Amino acid sequence: MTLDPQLILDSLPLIAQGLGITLKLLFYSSLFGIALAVITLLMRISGRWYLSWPAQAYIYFFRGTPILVQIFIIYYGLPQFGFIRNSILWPILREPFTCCVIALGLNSGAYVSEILRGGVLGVDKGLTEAGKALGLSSPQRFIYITAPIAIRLSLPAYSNEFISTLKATALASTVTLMDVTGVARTLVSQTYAPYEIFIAAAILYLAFAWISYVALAWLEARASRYVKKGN
Amino acid sequence: MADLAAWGDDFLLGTLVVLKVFVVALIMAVIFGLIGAAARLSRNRIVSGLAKVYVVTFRGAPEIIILLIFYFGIAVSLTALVQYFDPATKFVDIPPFWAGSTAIGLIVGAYMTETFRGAFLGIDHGQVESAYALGLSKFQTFFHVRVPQMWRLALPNFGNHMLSIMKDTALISVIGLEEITFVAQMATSVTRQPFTMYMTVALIYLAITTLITFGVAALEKYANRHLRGAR
Amino acid sequence: MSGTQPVIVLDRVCKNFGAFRALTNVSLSVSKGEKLVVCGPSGSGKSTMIRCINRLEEHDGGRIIVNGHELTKDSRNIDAVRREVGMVFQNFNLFPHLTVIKNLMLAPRLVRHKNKDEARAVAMKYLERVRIPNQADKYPSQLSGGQQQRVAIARALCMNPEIMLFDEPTSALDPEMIAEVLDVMTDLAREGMTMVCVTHEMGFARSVADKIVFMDAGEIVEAATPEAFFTKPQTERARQFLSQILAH
Amino acid sequence: MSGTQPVIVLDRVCKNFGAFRALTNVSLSVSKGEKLVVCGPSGSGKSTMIRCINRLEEHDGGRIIVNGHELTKDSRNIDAVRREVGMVFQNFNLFPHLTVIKNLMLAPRLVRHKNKDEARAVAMKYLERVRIPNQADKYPSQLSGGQQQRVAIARALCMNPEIMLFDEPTSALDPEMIAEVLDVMTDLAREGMTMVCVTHEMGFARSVADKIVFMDAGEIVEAATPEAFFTKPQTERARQFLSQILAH
Amino acid sequence: ETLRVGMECTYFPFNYRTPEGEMAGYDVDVAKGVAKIIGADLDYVCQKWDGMVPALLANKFDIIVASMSITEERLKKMDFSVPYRVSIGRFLGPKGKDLKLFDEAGKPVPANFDGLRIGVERGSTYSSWINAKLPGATLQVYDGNEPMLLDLANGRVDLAITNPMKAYLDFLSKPDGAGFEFVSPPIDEKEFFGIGVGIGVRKGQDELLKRINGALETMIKDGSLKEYSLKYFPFAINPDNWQGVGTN
Ligand SMILES: Nc1ncnc2c1ncn2[C@@H]1O[C@H](COP(=O)(O)OP(=O)(O)OP(=O)(O)O)[C@@H](O)[C@H]1O
Ligand SMILES: Nc1ncnc2c1ncn2[C@@H]1O[C@H](COP(=O)(O)OP(=O)(O)OP(=O)(O)O)[C@@H](O)[C@H]1O
Ligand SMILES: [Mg+2]
Ligand SMILES: [Mg+2]
Repeated sequence: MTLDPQLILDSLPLIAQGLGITLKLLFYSSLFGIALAVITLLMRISGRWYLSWPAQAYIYFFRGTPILVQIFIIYYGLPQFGFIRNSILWPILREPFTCCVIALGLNSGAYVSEILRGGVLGVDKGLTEAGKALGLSSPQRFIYITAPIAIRLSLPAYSNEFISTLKATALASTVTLMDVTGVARTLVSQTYAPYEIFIAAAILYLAFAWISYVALAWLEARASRYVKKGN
Repeated sequence: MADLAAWGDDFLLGTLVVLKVFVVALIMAVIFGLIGAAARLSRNRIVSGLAKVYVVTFRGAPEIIILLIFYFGIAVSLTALVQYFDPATKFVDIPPFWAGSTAIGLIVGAYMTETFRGAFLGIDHGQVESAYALGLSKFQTFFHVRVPQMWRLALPNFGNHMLSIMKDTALISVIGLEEITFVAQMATSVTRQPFTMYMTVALIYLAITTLITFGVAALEKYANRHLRGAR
Repeated sequence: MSGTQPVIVLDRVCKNFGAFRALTNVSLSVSKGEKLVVCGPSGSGKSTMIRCINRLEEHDGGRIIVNGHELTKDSRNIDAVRREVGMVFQNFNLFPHLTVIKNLMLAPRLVRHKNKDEARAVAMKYLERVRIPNQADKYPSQLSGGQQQRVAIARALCMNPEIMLFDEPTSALDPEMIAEVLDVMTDLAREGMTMVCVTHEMGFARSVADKIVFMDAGEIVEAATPEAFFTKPQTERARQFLSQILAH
Repeated sequence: MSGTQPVIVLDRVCKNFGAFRALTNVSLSVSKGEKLVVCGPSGSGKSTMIRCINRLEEHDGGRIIVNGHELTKDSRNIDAVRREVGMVFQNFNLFPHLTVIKNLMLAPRLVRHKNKDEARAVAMKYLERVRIPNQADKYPSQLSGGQQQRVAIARALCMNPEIMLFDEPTSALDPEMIAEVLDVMTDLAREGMTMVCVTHEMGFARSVADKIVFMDAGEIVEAATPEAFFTKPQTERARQFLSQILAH
Repeated sequence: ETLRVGMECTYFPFNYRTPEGEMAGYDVDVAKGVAKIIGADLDYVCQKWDGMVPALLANKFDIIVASMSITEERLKKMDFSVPYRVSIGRFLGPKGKDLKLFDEAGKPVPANFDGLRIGVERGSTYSSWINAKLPGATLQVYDGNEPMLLDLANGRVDLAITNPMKAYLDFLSKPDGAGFEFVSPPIDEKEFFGIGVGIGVRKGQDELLKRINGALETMIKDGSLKEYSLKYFPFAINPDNWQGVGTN
């Protein structure tokens, strides 16, 4: 019983069948996460306690608990209540895919919100003052000055978070989704060759993480054009 | 709630398991992190290359896949290895506790590697030179000048890694260690109250992560005491 | 060149930061076209005073009237004042993510609702005035400090302000660059712009200022013409300060 | 006050950084009690030379002999030299995690194996000498730059060095603080310490130095008494340099 | 001698844990009975279903007593004891919908399964059967039986296929399952469901297997197995006298 490299190669195309779901999960939950992050960021910097407190509570809960447990609460936990099964949300919560997107998005939103806040705090106060002195309104200052700079400052941390979300999609297999990990686990249950098949899955994830990393580094370099001395 | 009460002692035992895994994984992560950082900073290309591969792999592959590879695979490899020396051996086994703790330790150790490396490089080289100029040996400089400053720089990230370890313990339920997420699964199969059970798990985690956060904040305050009242 | 109608009036202005009193009963009036230079030791409240004039800080007591608008919590007055007052900071504060020309066009487009072509034409006009029209498409980080500060001055001028405030515009610059920026400021002064300028460049003050105000510990200690101030300062504190500054 | 027996000898010292030659055949000798000031334009190799003297850089050619020990790869010699040579850096380089007194006590305890009380007594003695005994329990970050540099001098003195090296000790300081530090250095010079000092403070050089060495492009271009150097520099390069320095 | 027994620990009423922390269920009773006869102690290891066989092969435990059917597929990798209970599957669905899933002869009508979502356990015999017989159905794969029944009750899947004895006791006879019924005859095609449920051991453990088989035969003969099944079900489920539960 040792490692069979041929089996790793053979199982790669089989496992890759789950790539579609993994990528879809990643795409939708990242989008959802960013949207949530922006909303909670605005709530937090609004200066109004009744907006800022719920945002902080949300961030606190989702950063303080394991993502697996969050998935279980949303997928298995919520239907414990009849009113949820009878509500108009049920068609959404009924689907494991959307449940996963919701859980992953809520989780990533909490982290991204903190990342963006770090970016906003990193914008030199002098720049907003210059905006004020030029007569720009507060929304104008946020949109044209603070936001673009904060986004650039947030990109390195965001690329880490993006890869975390990619890795977290692997937990979708625990709620019936046939993503890369789900397919791999099913294959294992048929072939009884966990070592080779999980290594093949890991290779697939690593390759995709690497591609994401390179893409985000490129984006970062593009967004940072203006920082470099070009003379 | 009555159902929950019946499972109270199981949750308590599960919490103890979580804490045990946490402590063991933390110790391992620090060890792997220090070794990794030393290797990354090594002038030997092969050593630093290997360390880099370690970091990329364990940060890029999903935790659950690594855990499964460890649980199923390492025993197989170890057995083959040991049989090579001692053909009489039938099996070498790694119980889920050790497989899980080691996997988490290795995963978070990869993150710690980068943190420690950054902290090491973050110390102003002038500090080291002035220690040499005062006649301190390399060894004395390391322990009296570098380390005391290093841990202050590493601490904020280190706190985040501790939280990651804590939350990763939930994954061990997938390989059947009876920690709180697994207790909740067992309890759900009897009580049919998934929300109650998983929410309990979430709140236990939230309590522990809150404690860790406060602990790290206190440590940070202590480590930064020399910057208080700085001008 | 100084007129008579006052465009900036400070009347017993006070400003606290928590328990710390940064300005105490500062009274001042600047007429149209007048050039006022403010000097004083570090921490004496010069920046605080100048920042109160376009309400980057809110004063706690007294009154500030700029071009007929009194500065109160009323945001319409604040907007009106900011539209008429340009400001140049010590650290330039150019928007790093925008090219030079876009830095100059941003406020005219958003605040004055100019269209792209108008805004660009105005921007190019002022870039020529500060003598760097050929840097229009660079990013601020690609310019020298002196060039950056000249862009900052042009950016303020693009809003066609009645009044310009300068807060130590040359103190972050290397000696060669100081001259570039002072030249541009001297030009502006000659053209009759109303200016309030915090600076320690005493040569500039002597040749350009109509009045010099010396502050210490949040108060105006002396206000005099440059000749009077440099040749026979009235207070011991001013004498000390001058001897230090000129010793360099 | 300068003796005759040489305590530092550099003999045709060369130093390369990769392909770049930072020092070329630098020869120099400093007698006991002598005060040597090194000046020259930026990048001329002043720091590199002074850092070679206590082997923070390894020289590639020539010989360096300090207090009778030749600097080679032999670490015993290096340790001996470092114990006898104190160094003060431009950026102070105090240990930020230790209080002032602990900064001073660290090396005597670890290197000279003094016990706590002895080390503390010595530390307090030198803190008084640099006139800040009352700052003993503060952290470096709570001190002004001038105070920090004086602590750095005291820290070096605590090891009882025969020789002190200074690498632009005042160039990171504000004008008022420069005076504090130069005062302490002048005291030290009066007491007969052997000093090698990279500085552009020409007033200090004139009043304290026994000899001035002018470097350019990794070579010693002139070595002369202060009078000779300031009144009739021999080379065009030195003349240029002096005119720039003194113009400020 | 201690035997480590792999089971799911969440497969009520075959193997599960009580809130008191005791292991209980039919499988557990069988395991205990065997252990008693062969004179071994038991250690329970809880393992998710999809990893059951790999875990056995990786020596996570010595035997599987987890309601595992003896199939051709599995026999390639491991050995089984004689069956200790029957192995069949049966579909569950909402009451009162005549979906015409099976014809008179008890054969499935694949067309009528099209578009239906069917819950199965990962790596179970049932999933192999559906894959072979009902290509048009959508499979939803669970890590355990319990979440699958939860989702059937919640309406996330239209049908679920599982062990009818378990379904009857754990679901249909409880309030949760009130709206559900068996919607198929029992399916027991040997090709997929095997000849029954047995105790799994690694290949090459012939000695152990022989002892286990001996114990099981004794227990069938002396009626212990029947006694165990009557503890949980109103009928016997051991191979000796299978009565066909739920044939309505
Ligand atoms: N936001 C603030 N919060 C608290 N104190 C402040 C703040 N801004 C300024 N101060 C204090 O108010 C005093 C006046 O500051 P101000 O910046 O106006 O001085 P300044 O004359 O411009 O000095 P400099 O020449 O150093 O720029 C200082 O003691 C400063 O510490
Ligand atoms: N570690 C190094 N690696 C490569 N080049 C170096 C290194 N240290 C110094 N140099 C180069 O050696 C030359 C001399 O440097 P050095 O620091 O001795 O000059 P300096 O006279 O002290 O200048 P300054 O007045 O700016 O401190 C410079 O051109 C510098 O770039
Ligand atoms: Mg100021
Ligand atoms: Mg230097």
